Amino acid sequence: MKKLINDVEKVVEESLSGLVKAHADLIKLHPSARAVLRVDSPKEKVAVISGGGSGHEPMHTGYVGYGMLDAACPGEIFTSPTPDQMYEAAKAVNGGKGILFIVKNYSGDIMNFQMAADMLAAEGIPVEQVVINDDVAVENSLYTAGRRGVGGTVLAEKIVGAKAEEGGSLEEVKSLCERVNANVRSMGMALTPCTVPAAGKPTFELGPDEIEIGIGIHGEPGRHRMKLKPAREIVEMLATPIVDDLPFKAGDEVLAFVNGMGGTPLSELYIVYNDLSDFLEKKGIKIVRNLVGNYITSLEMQGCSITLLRLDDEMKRLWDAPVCTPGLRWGM
Amino acid sequence: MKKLINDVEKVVEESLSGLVKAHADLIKLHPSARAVLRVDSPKEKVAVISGGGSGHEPMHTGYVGYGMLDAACPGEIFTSPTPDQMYEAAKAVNGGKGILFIVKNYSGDIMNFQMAADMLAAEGIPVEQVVINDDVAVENSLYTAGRRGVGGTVLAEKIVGAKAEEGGSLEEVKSLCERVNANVRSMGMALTPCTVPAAGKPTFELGPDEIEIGIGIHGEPGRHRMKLKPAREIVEMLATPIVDDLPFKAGDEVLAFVNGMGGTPLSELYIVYNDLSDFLEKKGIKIVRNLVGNYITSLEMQGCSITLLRLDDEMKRLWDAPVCTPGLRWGM
Amino acid sequence: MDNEHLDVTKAVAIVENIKEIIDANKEFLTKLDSAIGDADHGINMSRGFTKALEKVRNNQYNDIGAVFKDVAMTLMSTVGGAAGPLYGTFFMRASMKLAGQKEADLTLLAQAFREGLQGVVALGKAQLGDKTMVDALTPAIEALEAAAKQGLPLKEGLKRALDMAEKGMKDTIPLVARKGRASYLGERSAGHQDPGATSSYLILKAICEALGV
Amino acid sequence: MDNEHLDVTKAVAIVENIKEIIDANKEFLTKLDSAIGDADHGINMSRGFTKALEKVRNNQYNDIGAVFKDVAMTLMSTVGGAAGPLYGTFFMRASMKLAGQKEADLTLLAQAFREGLQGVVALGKAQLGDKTMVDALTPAIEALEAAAKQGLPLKEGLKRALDMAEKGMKDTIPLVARKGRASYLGERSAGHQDPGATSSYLILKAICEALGV
Ligand SMILES: Nc1ncnc2c1ncn2[C@@H]1O[C@H](COP(=O)(O)OP(=O)(O)O)[C@@H](O)[C@H]1O
Ligand SMILES: Nc1ncnc2c1ncn2[C@@H]1O[C@H](COP(=O)(O)OP(=O)(O)O)[C@@H](O)[C@H]1O
Ligand SMILES: [Mg+2]
Ligand SMILES: [Mg+2]
Ligand SMILES: [Mg+2]
Ligand SMILES: [Mg+2]
Repeated sequence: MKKLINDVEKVVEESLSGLVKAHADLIKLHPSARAVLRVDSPKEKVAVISGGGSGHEPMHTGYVGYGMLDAACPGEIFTSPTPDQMYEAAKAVNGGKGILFIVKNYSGDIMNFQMAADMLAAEGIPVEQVVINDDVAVENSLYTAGRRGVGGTVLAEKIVGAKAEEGGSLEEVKSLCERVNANVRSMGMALTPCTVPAAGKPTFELGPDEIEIGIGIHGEPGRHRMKLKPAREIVEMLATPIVDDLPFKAGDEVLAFVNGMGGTPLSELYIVYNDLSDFLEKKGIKIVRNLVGNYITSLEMQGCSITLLRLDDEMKRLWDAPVCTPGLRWGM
Repeated sequence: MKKLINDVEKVVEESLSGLVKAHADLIKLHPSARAVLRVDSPKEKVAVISGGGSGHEPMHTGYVGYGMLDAACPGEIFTSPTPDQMYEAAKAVNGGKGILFIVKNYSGDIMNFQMAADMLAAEGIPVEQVVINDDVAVENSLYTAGRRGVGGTVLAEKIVGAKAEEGGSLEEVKSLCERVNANVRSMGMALTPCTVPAAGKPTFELGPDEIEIGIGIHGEPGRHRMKLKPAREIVEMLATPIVDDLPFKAGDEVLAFVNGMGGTPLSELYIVYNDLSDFLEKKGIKIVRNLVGNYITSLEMQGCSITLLRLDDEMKRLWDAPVCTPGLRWGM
Repeated sequence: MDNEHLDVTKAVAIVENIKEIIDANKEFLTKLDSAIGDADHGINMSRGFTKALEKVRNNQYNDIGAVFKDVAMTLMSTVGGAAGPLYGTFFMRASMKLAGQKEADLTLLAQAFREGLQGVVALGKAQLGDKTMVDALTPAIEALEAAAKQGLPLKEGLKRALDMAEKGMKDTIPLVARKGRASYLGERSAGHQDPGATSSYLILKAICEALGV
Repeated sequence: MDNEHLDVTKAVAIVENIKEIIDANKEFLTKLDSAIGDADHGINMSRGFTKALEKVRNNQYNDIGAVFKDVAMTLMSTVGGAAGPLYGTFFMRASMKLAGQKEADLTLLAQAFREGLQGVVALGKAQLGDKTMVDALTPAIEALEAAAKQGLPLKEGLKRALDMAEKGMKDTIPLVARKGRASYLGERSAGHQDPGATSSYLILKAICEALGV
């Protein structure tokens, strides 16, 4: 295992330390709990909080700041954070208008956030949760823990964060988040596995010419393992189930999000975007916004995911609204 | 070789196509030459143009836009662009105040830009060139093609681009660029090699526990090959020659730039930043600006580089000035 | 010190032994989790019990419940993942039943563990056969209860529980997972032993060993 | 068709043969460049001569200079890297000497190539022994000039030039590079044959073969 780290036990801690040093104008560490907080979290807004295992950077810690998250709670690598983190973070940024937890659908995340919500509710703090589950790779979701939360989470955090920033009520912010989740679908693939530092070995093995279609962001196996294909065919394999699922229809206006898994060069992501754009054009689906880059990653994994979000006017406006976080920034 | 591509011959072309589709509000392709142009290149400003081999994305094509480059000329992967590209790009964005070429110090880049400059000068278009050569890994630069241009290039393009945007003359813009170059030093290292698509094989080999210190951005070998070390020691090995070279002194205000080679997760870059920040603090060198991320890459190579730029007030102001490009954006 | 009761000293010894055994099986659990999960179960459990033991060692206890409550709180705030809240809840609910008790016989222990299991099921909503820790815990606790009803000695009850946990653990191998990360594998999860069921078995094994079973 | 002159047909045949030989050695050149450079020399040269041949095939020529001028322009705008402007300049300068000529004898050819080499040196500033293409080109052109002075036949002059290019190419092996990317290796560049010297040798070899040497 070759990594730029000092100590497998301290990867998350030291990385967070670097993050808040580099972005001290935007974020800070909670004094006791492992949570990243906005330095300027205003009172009189709904506090939007997310969290999950580490190893997906910039998500979530990189999305704390103006117009996005008020706090993020990072767990160990690929391991859900613990309830005390979310509880303390919520107490720190609670402005009185309530707390929204944006939770990715993983058993661990769900249970840990649920416990934190219970603890906060017990103190009379209004708290709501929205579970993001946009991964169409999960078939038979009735017989599983359900669809996983993947790329749609980044889009939800941006759009919902903007709504909270402009003063939306807890009810409004929550229902917008549910609307984003209802209109977003994703699927990913891996060219290579990744290695959790504490484990020291790749989470799975792929032959030198094999790829995994439908991978989760923790290297959970996907739908099929197959021989390497040209980008165009991979795009088709990812985008077809996405489009069919919602379904996205001719005339729909979408945000197309091509995400890298961490180790994929930007140049390849733009090739994927080029192919996706051709694919959607043929179907009459209109890309009116886009995001291309490494935004929800799996350590050094090579591969990509595609996320499509059907936009309405409010979502468009909120997507365009200013955002100022370490990982996503425009308009200010 | 596992890559998200369709055709090794078309990697650059398709990636550029995706890039301009995704950022059509900022950039466009030159109608005939392989060059990325600002959509809104204003008349009445010095046109700042850079270019070089592809495979270092977002550099340079991702830095075209308001406050940075007016045009970028990408060559094939790791291969200098050809003079006709720079010539055509310059003709397209020339606003009458002259052209500045920002050139990285590589034999091929120097010669190709020189030929383009000759062609433009022959037509009476005022053109200046500044060669960036910040890589302290190159020792004995008298007996070599000289120090390579690496991370300092990104900082130069941002700062010089801002100066041109605010109306600086060709002379001013050029001399600022020289000042940036005179105050910037870099050094990089690799954990893994990278594979040029057309070659199909890694550019060099590293054992499973070996790293290369002082690597160039095309995988040119560096100063030493050694066993993997903790991030802290790697930072020391990179930062010491950087600091000693200028030299940077106690009290200096610097921009610290921790750059990923393309395949390194952001979390590791923040660990490096954390260690760099400790290292500089001990020396009394003050980080007053920073940049952490994958900004000048070598395809999917894992590794990082460190760049320090000694800032003066003008550079600080210009660094903070608004920039709006696919790869670097703030203030607008 | 009698053989029919769990007391505070033994409770602390149990925590020590769980930590030992989990550590010794850290790689094994992680390997199981890498086959059908995300390769962190051993790491998570080892981190949690290391911290739990630190906590327990630094405290003085007057009742068994307090020992398990500290274990529960520590697991909850250090394990993370799915296992953190589940084992946290298990020990928390068990500790509530044992609160104030200086010692526990087989009957009380069976009741406490039953409470713990109910907490796990309420939180995780796994049913028997979903290929989770519930598949090891359920038969084990049923065996404890049956032994208590028959008036068997504590050690005999634990021994039977351990056998049933082992059987439950092994029986997860052919199952298709329906809860947790492994469920994403669908049919591909069959043929692998569930990591959580395995850690549950190991915890019971550690309890047995600590009590000289 | 006489044997003592290069004419337009032969010039086109030369371009065809360079393309063939460079293609056949694409991997070899790239491998040499991967040892001491950035592993693209074969790719760059093959791209350039493929385009140059396309261009030349699609044109009708009345003089040799025009053939080499098209080659030069195409190399300049398709090869990139260090080799692009260098070989572009070589052929451009040579073509200027051959402009308007329907045929060239050994003397004129030697003059044209000398001009080409001077262009390469003016642009790249490499000296003999810097481990570059200059190390293959210089002795080869000196041999051409000497043969012309002695009044030797064209083929004999080319044969001697090829031998010297080969020697120059091989002599780059022990050298420490002082120009181009390889120079970054310092002492580590010794022990490897220079890719550009090798492509220069191959180009000369292709010229010889096309002329039946
Ligand atoms: N809903 C659930 N109910 C009961 N046990 C579960 C549930 N989800 C997961 N588990 C157990 O947790 C184990 C995985 O734990 P761990 O690897 O620590 O968490 P994670 O899956 O979050 O990485 C599984 O092997 C399974 O036994
Ligand atoms: N300054 C120079 N003068 C002459 N030849 C040079 C010079 N720099 C490089 N070369 C030649 O160019 C060759 C490398 O060409 P190529 O690999 O195509 O370009 P790059 O180094 O830009 O990748 C070297 O082997 C050397 O022979
Ligand atoms: Mg986990
Ligand atoms: Mg090159
Ligand atoms: Mg796990
Ligand atoms: Mg080369």
